[in-house]
Amino acid sequence: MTETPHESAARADGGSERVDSTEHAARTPEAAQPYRELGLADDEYERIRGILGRRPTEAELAMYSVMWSEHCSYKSSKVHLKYFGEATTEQMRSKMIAGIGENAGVVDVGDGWAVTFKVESHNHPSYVEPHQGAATGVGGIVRDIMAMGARPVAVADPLRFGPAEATDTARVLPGVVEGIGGYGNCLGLPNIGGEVVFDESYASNPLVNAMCVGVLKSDEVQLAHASGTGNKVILFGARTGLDGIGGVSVLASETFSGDETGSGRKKLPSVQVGDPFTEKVLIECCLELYRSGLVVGVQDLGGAGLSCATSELASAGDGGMWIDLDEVPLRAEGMNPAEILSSESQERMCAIVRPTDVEGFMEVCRKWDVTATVIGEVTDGENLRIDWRGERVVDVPPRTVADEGPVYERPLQRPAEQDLITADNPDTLARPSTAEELRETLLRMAASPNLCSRDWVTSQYDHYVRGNTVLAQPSDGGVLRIDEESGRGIAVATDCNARYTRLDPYGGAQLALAEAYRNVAVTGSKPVAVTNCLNFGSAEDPAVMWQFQQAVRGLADASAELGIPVTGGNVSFYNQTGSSPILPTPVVGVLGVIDDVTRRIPTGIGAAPGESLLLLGDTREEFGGSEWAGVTHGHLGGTPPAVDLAREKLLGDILAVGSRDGLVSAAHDLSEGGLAQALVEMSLIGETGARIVLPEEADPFVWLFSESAGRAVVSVPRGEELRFTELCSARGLPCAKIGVVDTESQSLEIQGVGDIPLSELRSTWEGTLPALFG
Amino acid sequence: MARVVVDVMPKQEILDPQGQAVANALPRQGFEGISQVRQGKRFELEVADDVDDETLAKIAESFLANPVIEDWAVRRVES
Amino acid sequence: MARVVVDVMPKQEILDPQGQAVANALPRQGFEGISQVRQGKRFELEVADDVDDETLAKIAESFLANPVIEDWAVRRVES
Amino acid sequence: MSAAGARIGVITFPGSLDDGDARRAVRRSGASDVSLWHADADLRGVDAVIVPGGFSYGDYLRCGAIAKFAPVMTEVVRAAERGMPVLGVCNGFQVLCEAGLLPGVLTRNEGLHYVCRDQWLRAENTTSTWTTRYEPGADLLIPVKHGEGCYVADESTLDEIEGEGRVLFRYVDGNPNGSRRDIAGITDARGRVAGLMPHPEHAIDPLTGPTDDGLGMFLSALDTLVPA
Ligand SMILES: Nc1ncnc2c1ncn2[C@@H]1O[C@H](COP(=O)(O)OP(=O)(O)O)[C@@H](O)[C@H]1O
Ligand SMILES: [Mg+2]
Repeated sequence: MTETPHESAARADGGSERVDSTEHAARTPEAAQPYRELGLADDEYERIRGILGRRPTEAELAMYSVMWSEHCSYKSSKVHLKYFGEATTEQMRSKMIAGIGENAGVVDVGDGWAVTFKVESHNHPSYVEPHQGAATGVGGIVRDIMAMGARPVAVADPLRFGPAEATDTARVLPGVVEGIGGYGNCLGLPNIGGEVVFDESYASNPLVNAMCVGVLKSDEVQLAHASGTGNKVILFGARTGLDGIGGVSVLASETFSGDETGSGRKKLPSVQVGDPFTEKVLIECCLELYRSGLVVGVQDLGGAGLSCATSELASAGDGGMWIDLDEVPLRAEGMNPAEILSSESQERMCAIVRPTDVEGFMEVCRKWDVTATVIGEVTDGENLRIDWRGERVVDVPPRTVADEGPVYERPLQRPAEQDLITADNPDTLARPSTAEELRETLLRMAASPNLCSRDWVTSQYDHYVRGNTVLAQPSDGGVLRIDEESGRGIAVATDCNARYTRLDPYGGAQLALAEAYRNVAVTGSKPVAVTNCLNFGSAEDPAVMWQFQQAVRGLADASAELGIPVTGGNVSFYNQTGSSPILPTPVVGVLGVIDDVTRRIPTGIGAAPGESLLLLGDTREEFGGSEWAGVTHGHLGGTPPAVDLAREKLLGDILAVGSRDGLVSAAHDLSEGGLAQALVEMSLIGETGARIVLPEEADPFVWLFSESAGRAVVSVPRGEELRFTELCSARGLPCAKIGVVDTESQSLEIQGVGDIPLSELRSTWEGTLPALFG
Repeated sequence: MARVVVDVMPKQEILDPQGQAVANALPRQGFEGISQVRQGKRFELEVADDVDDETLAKIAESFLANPVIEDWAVRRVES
Repeated sequence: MARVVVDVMPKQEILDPQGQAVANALPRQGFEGISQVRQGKRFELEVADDVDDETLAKIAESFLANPVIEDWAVRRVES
Repeated sequence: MSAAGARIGVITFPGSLDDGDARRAVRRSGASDVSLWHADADLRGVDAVIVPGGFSYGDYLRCGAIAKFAPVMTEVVRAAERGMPVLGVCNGFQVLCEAGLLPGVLTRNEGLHYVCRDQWLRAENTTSTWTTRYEPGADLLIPVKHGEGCYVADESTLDEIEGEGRVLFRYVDGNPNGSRRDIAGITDARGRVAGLMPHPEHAIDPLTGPTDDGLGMFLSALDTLVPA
């Protein structure tokens, strides 16, 4: 009998199926396989055949195809990401316990404590099903943090949406916020920061990035490796179902014909539904397992499910691994090996456990009512071998799946239009000049979707749970206490102004880092490490690849100059609508440390009457990519503000001293919207008025709305002003008194602009999102 | 005026944590013999007579349910 | 095995903000003629044949619904 | 008995979230905290019980609907009948209502969104076990954080609660969830079992909460448990 493609792809049905075993595959070399539909290129498929010396089985094909996908293999980004490592000096590495390559970076933060943090994207699922897409995004990043041995202690959510007024944004945004809140709140993780940005380019491609921060003792780091022959592989958490199988379901179609008309289970949903309760229990269960020393290695199940977990554990280990797929607890009937291996069902983890500890492991799982099953063991062979119904369906060198995937040096090209964009600078745009015009501009900007209050979003997130949140939204950075005895704490902030990155991907990425650094610094914390989530368009678009390469270089160079390492990150390509890519959006997260959280600096003014407001840094005429140009002229062109990392560092140092010595009672960095926006926020957050005086030589418009980097406004107690200004001048940081806090007045009074009652400012700033989203 | 019921249920292959929670809790309360529970939503609409079935289907498909993860059914009932 | 459906709806006199939100949103999406919407829950249970109606009523009354605010109805359906 | 001699139990269900915070608040007030596990029908000899916030068992069906069947809750109901002070915060309030220790039910917030914010409350009943430290009419600032905190009961029940002075706290300066008559917390007829949606355990230190206005609830209970 000759094999037809249809027969060779036969699926499990009603028990009368034939298994596509390795033996069967060896006997049927010519069977056609739908590798292209699974996203593999011709030469990639040939390489797999070369590695195995035969055609892959269906299960192997499923494994290679997901593991060699862009998302899992970083095949287009690898050659560029290397640069992060090259830019990291030994000095920067000294506090790094785990870095790029692990599930998440781990940083020593002193007193025996370590912190792990990471951002991941869940962009596409969140467009299809905003609530569940966003929820499972949070779930996934939390498991990454758990896999490092840490207790997750906080989340943050950098978000990007299409225009605020668009009907589709009214569908996507509320669902995303509900999903993030629903999942994070139910896990008991305070949400301590994030971003909400609107731009046309995200209209059919919102960005839902989720960050998680975890804390552990520095000697408690868990690693994802399978070592010790005879050790058991235990899958625990939720059962494995048919959701999140997406593309692999083409393998399930008996009548697969290479087009979209096949029947069977072809249209399995690629979206998963999250179960935060199961994840919460899984967190507690994992922590108890770690505490009891019952785990040799551990890995979360995320993208690519068991394929990823088993191959990565085995690849990082010192032997092989054998898995019996019949042992995997399933939620659906009739799942075939490819489906079981590819399922992205949520809330699952995989552990390597010594045989003598299996009973203890199960005991802890029973206590938490967590399903746990021994599905295989570590072997002394080389290969990852997987059996199903007594037949071998996978027999592969795990490294070829997990680590030795294809690597591409994609063509990159600075697009010619880049020069046109640079030339189109904002100098000729009409500017406000009279007091009325300035006042109107200030209010219009405060109400604009990108600058208005985020309270509609953040009030849906619990930021109190666990009782250690010292600062959260709307302050620049979130600050958490990690040790109740010593008061030691950490700070995090995420930032990216993608308008800047569009104008100059190198400088824009540096500005993103500079802003996140500054946001951590204004809380009084010392920045110590960087993570990122690099959201870009198609990797096959040379202009996009150029943006990507520039952004990576910019970020790596800047972190070297600031002396803080990039400890990890995430890449998301193919964010585009048709052939239009999103604005290049390298979201940067910075982690900081504060020795004593009682010294944290809040954003709002009003601690004491009569305090001085000082502007730190230099204000230049810089409007390229500014919010002012965007809001009032719909303009994006020119060059972004200049980068001065030495200045950022100096500013950070001064703020740290200010916090330590009690010289600063409030601080806010200047970013989008410039000084005007910062003053609006400091007054409203502190529920206190202020009187601002323009420097004599200043152009009021430039002074109020320019977005020069490296600046902050601080409020300084009366008795400390001299000490503080002397500190600044000794260190060479420009520092100018711009006004006073007025605890009596309920208005923001700006010379040359007028007197704006806080009530008016408040309704302007707070009204926008509720009016749009209900 | 007609009364219309729209049932929205999680798709069979999609995880249904709500239904699962109920199923797990029943035996603990002494109720045996219930092997599976799925939980969905039920909408009751008061609908003007000129609203046709096609419109109702569109409301269910595009608004009350997300067909990526949910199935729906519309029926007119006596009110 | 029988399939049992339990419908749980907010009592008529109880405010139903979810249903109301749907009712308010429909005209904005261009759907006219729907004057009232109430949103409740639908449970589908797979039940062993020896589970009697009384038991099902008890499950609905004591567990699936909170009778302070919700009405319920149980029915066996073809599966 | 010294204050530290008072032992206050805090229940942990799977899905409890503010249990650690409740225990911290108990310690801050000077009592000792005792962890109680949902599956144990055992109150470990405590003098009072707190049912904390969170999403017990996921709260997928209805808040508190599954937790009321936990073995530990059977003991709590029994102890409450004997007069043991019981406090339910947020999810704990929902559990106590479902368990029948307090009347009414908490439903989906009228605005349909989960709300986390600092909320002004007015202290009304200041004679219950959990509120003696407050001045009648005092304004307190305490966080709320919940999606289902809209207190609902039929009119006659509401009239009865009001008539007997059993409203502990009312929302002022904005009602976050549409609660009938702005009710934020109530007590049982004896003034020993209390439930509220706001989180006093998150207002024990201005470093981590808006105020320390919540500490009074724990100190009040101690006054009863440890007579001067
Ligand atoms: N999606 C979000 N989730 C949580 N917090 C957010 C979110 N978006 C914004 N925030 C918070 O709101 C505040 C203002 O945000 P933003 O204007 O982006 O800050 P900045 O300009 O200082 O980076 C910050 O505290 C930020 O962390
Ligand atoms: Mg900032």
